[in-house]
Amino acid sequence: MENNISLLLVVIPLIAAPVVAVLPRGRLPWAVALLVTSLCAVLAGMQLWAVLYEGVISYELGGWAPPWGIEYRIDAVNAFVALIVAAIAAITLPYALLSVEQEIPDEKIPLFYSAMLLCLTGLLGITQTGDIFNVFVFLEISSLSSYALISLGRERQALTSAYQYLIMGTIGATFFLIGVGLIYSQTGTLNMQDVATILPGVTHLKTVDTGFAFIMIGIALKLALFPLHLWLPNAYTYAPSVVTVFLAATATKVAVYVMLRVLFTVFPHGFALATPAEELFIMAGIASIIIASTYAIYQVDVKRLLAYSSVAQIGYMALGIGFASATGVTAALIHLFNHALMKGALFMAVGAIIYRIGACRMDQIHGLGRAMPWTFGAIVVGGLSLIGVPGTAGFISKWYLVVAALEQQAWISVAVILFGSLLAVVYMGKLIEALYFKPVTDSGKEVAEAPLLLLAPTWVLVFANIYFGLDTNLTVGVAQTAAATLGVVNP
Amino acid sequence: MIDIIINITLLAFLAITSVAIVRMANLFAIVMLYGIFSLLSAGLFVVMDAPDVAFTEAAVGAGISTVLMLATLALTKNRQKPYYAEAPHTHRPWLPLIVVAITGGALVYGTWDIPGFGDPNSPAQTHVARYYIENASPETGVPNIVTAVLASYRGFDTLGEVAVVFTAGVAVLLLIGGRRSKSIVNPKSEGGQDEP
Amino acid sequence: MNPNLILHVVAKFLIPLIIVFALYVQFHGDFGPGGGFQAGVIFSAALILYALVFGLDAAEKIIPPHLLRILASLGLVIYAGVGVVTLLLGGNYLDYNTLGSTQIAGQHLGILLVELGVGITVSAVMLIIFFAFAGRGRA
Amino acid sequence: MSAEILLLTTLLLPLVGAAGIIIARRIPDVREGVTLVTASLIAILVVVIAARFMAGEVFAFTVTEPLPGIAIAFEIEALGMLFALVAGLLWVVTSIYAIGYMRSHNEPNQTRFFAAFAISIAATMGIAFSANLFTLFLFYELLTLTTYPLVTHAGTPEAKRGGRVYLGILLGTSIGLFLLGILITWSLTGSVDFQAGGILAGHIDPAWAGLLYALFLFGIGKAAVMPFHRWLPAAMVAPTPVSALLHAVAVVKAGVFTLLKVTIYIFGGDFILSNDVTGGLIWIAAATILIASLIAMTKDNLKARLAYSTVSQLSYIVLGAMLASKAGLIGASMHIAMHAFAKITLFFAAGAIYVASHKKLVSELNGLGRAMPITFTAFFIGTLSIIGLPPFGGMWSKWYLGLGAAETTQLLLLAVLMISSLLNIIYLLPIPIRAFFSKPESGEHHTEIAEAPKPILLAMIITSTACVILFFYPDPFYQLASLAAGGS
Amino acid sequence: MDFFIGHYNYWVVVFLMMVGLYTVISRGNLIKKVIGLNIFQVSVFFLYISMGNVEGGAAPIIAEGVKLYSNPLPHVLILTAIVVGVATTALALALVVRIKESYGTIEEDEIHELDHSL
Repeated sequence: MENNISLLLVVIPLIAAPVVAVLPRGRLPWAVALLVTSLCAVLAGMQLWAVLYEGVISYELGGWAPPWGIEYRIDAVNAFVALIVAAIAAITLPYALLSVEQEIPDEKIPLFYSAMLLCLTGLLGITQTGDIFNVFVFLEISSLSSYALISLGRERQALTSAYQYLIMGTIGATFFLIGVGLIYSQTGTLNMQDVATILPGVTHLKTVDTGFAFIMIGIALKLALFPLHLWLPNAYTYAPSVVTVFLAATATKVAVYVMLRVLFTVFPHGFALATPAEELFIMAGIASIIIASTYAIYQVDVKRLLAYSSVAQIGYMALGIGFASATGVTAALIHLFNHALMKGALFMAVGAIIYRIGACRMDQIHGLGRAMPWTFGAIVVGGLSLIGVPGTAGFISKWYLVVAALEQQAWISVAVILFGSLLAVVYMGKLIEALYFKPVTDSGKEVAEAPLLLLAPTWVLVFANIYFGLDTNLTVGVAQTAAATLGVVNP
Repeated sequence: MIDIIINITLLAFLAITSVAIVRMANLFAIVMLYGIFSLLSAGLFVVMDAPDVAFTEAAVGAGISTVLMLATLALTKNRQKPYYAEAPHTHRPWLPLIVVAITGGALVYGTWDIPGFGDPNSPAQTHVARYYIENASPETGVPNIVTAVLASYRGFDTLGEVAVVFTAGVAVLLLIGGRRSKSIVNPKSEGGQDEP
Repeated sequence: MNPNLILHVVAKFLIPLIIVFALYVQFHGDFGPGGGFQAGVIFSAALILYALVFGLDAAEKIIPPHLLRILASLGLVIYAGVGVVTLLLGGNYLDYNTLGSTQIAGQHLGILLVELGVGITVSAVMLIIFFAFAGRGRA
Repeated sequence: MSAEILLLTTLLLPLVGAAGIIIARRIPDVREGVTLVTASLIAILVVVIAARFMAGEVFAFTVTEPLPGIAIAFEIEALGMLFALVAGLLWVVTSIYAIGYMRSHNEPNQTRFFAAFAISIAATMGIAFSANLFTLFLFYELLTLTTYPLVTHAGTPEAKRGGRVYLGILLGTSIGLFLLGILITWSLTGSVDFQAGGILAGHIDPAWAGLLYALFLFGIGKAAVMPFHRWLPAAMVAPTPVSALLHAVAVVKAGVFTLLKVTIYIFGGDFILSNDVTGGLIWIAAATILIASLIAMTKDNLKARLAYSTVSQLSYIVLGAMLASKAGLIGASMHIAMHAFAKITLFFAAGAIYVASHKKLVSELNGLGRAMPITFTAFFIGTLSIIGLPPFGGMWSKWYLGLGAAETTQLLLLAVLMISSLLNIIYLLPIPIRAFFSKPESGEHHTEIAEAPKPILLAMIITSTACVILFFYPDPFYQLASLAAGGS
Repeated sequence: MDFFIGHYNYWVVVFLMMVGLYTVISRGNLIKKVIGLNIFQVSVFFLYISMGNVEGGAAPIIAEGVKLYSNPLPHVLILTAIVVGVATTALALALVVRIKESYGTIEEDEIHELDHSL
């Protein structure tokens, strides 16, 4: 029975989504969604616990043994990611109530929450499954719902951004599909474990190399890995606040997970090392850290600024993956977790400002820090964490990244990581200066602090940023176990 | 041999249709051609012994998709003539050509040592597939193996598929459900610092 | 006389046939090509034809939008629900063997039910989408 | 009270004070009251701790260990004690001074000012008591961030510009170089704890040790070694009390203090001496001493001149640290204290002049001495102590520094010290002399100018007398210094 | 010759894919992009079905006296993929309609001139 945890984690939101869709207007849909997401968070926690103390969970859907049937296979890695996704969802929903009531016309609210749940279903489905085609199906669930959610932003650019994302996302998914097909043509199976056992015999084939390349590019598109990131800034900027918070903190993380899974579980170890993939990751990482951070400095819209910073942060994870060492992957996983915390907090805070003044451009928020001290505080702490100041979660992941780089004598990467932090200082400094040290605008005079329902979730994440900067047993511990599960070793 | 010839013919038609679609500017004609494209593909699927897929492609590609595209055309046509003309594209798109060339090259490279077309002993046929062919019917009592695999062995995929359909429904309702709302927030022009 | 008369007659004659065919495809999927998905599309085609001939409002009188929403959800719930039932019967998720006395019977029933769920959701969603597009034009 | 409690109270009390200040923001008197009480409590605490520390008690406390081998932990040793003592004692005086200054100026945002001030003191204490590089780095950054609003206090464009330079250089160097140094240290030794005799010996190839030391030397931007000194003059846009305590004492001394800690407890004096780690780098410090003094001479703005004098004086300490000989280290450590008392006096005086006469330029001071005798006497004393003449405390530190240079037979360095002392005379002594003896410009009379408000005078008197006392009774600082240097 | 017989249709399929992909990324008309996307996806379906094809095999429906069946698994996968495809298409077209309503055009360049969000 207790294996059912892993299953229910996906099925509960899946069943809840259609139910919510037909609920009457009002706050009932929100309540149901809140209930479901909290339940998922608890289940995800239990699942991680079970995995850590009882080992890998395997669940045969339809009772058919793999590879004939689809298998759910959960080890430390996906249990960890699933927990991140579910937890963020659970924290986002209390925040959602007011923000959504303000930004979404109320006849659409039930459908909105239904879409949120579908997105959650998709993301969790991706993390749980051990079948590579099943990944594609749930990837599409999450993608379609997120296109719809993004398009609900109140400015018309939301529509074009959603369209742009849809085109690039679908191309990515199709690339992934092609890759899977090519792999299937040489292995005859879709179960990840099964593929992993068969592949070593056929790695010499051109088909396998190509399949690998296509899968990687496909995921990189969803991951918004430089230079395939063009959709991300628009999408995050124009989406409704809640959607931005949720996607920024979860979607790309899941993509990173799929990448790790394919690199280290599906394909035999050393396969990637034989290809230029590692080098490409490091190059893309370096490029995105420097270029995206520089873009962030010149942004006028705060959400856009944070979006570019997200691209940069993805670069850090790419670096970690690129090192292909235990420390590197550990660092990537830690940053996965910490970045979800900091970006969640920051986007929530920005959402709070938008809730009050309806927009968030640099010239509109002068001096708001005084009017909204708690929101401002959240931005400051989140910013420090983003910069990687000691005592915040951000420091821990940066630390491990640099250590991983030092291990490999990758001095350029070391320099880039530290330089990236400096760029972060600049753009967060710009934001904080505008919020606090610029004279208050007349409109800013009568702005009130955001309501508690928005502040509480924000500060939960803010405290998480500090807590996980001081006590790293959970993050580092799990991440190291996960890296070990993936079988990466320090060269 | 005969089916190879049919096969080649269909592929040739498909290629021609697709090129025509790219080159034409009249969207109405393009949509019609796309319908034809889908029908041809359905035919190709039949030739390749995939009746279920053919059936679905005919119903969806030639049916639903085409209808939706026509509906969209009706909703988005320009006031002045020509109604459905695509705007002439000014710049010669080199970048797409390069991207496409590389991707295509990679795929040809990748299919170089793929098992020959119709090879009954390729890994694809021998591993999981063989199990299905031998045991699906006995285990499920369903003669149509595709249905058996679809609904039972990989039933969870299909559940996901239904979820995708449902998502599409939700999405469309969110986007264009109900009457058109005249109130469109006028654009803020802060998007100014985009990547060139 | 009404120029559309022929069209109307033909439609009145055709639509039932299409629906019957849809049902055939729905329940014959185990033996021949076809299944819930194709059936759903065909079924929706019937109503789309009706809407095209007799007008959107008439069609919406037959199947009001909110009903479509419920149906769309219902299909998905049926499918997922079958899985839950199998769970409660002590099997794995979607393990149809638990549904019947024998494995064959169980599989049969299970496949029938999920195909039904697929059919309902697909037809409902297709209609939702069509009505949404058509309705947009009308506004 | 048990050792831990004492230690933590010293660290947390200023924060409590800051909270109190914010709560009492509506009633200025209460607010300033809170400031004073907290400050004096801190002063008492550090003295008590110092006494018990000298008596051999051990103060150590570990908060948490986020990363293996890297804890947030505190432990008091001689050098930190010395630094804490200086900062703690001078905060009281400065608060007295600040109240007088801010009020007679009726500056805006005084609450923010006093609160940030208190937090910076907490950060300073954290730096002084930290038991490893990580904790130290944490508070080092905290200090940078909390002093930023103080620097930009005026809110004018130039204040913001100054603030950017300040933040840019300090964060840039610390994240870019200092942190890197810490990381390398950790990856070499697996630890960043301060240990007598250093932890690097045996873990690093001496050839590279110099490079690592350079990372620290430049990474610790607060030590204002050229070319990373620009932030200090830039920070002079801050109100004078800030310049006085933070940019003559807390912040800058935090820099050189960190460098000393790294030298003594990470590298270890013997290791440096035996492998001549700092052989080349030491000339950078020497150059800074001279160049900064030369620039100081060209500055007509009083605070700017004092700032560059600080830059040069800091490099005395850096130089002493890099000599790494016993005498050198003692001299460096003592100079932290001696220079602090002298330089804060000078800043107090500068502030007093500004409050009383709104004059900023040296060239305007002619004849002002008669109008403000106390101020200029204090300034005079400070000057002499900086130059290092008896009977003032400044003499001792310079003496030991010279001894260190001689000890290591670096006669050229000895010469540098001599020359710079001469330069000190040239750029500082004229100021009081002008004030007392030269005639004011024609037509201008200082009749309307009187001494600055009482609190300001009081503060000046205290610090300047301290300069004298420290000549006859340098014991506490000397003992702490030699204890610290004892390691080598 | 065998090699050609064995591979020609993969190559044609690749060609079709590239035509589709090219349409998506080179054309500025939003509807045409969607059509290109569909062509791209349908061609990928061909790739799968070709893999599943077996020389002289029958449709995978158990019948008397049939020995050789073509591979059912790709069929199943592609059935799912087709559904996903149509779902995406519907969503994309809905977006196009809304874009037309708020921008008055469905040409990328003109939208870009209206605001720089695409």
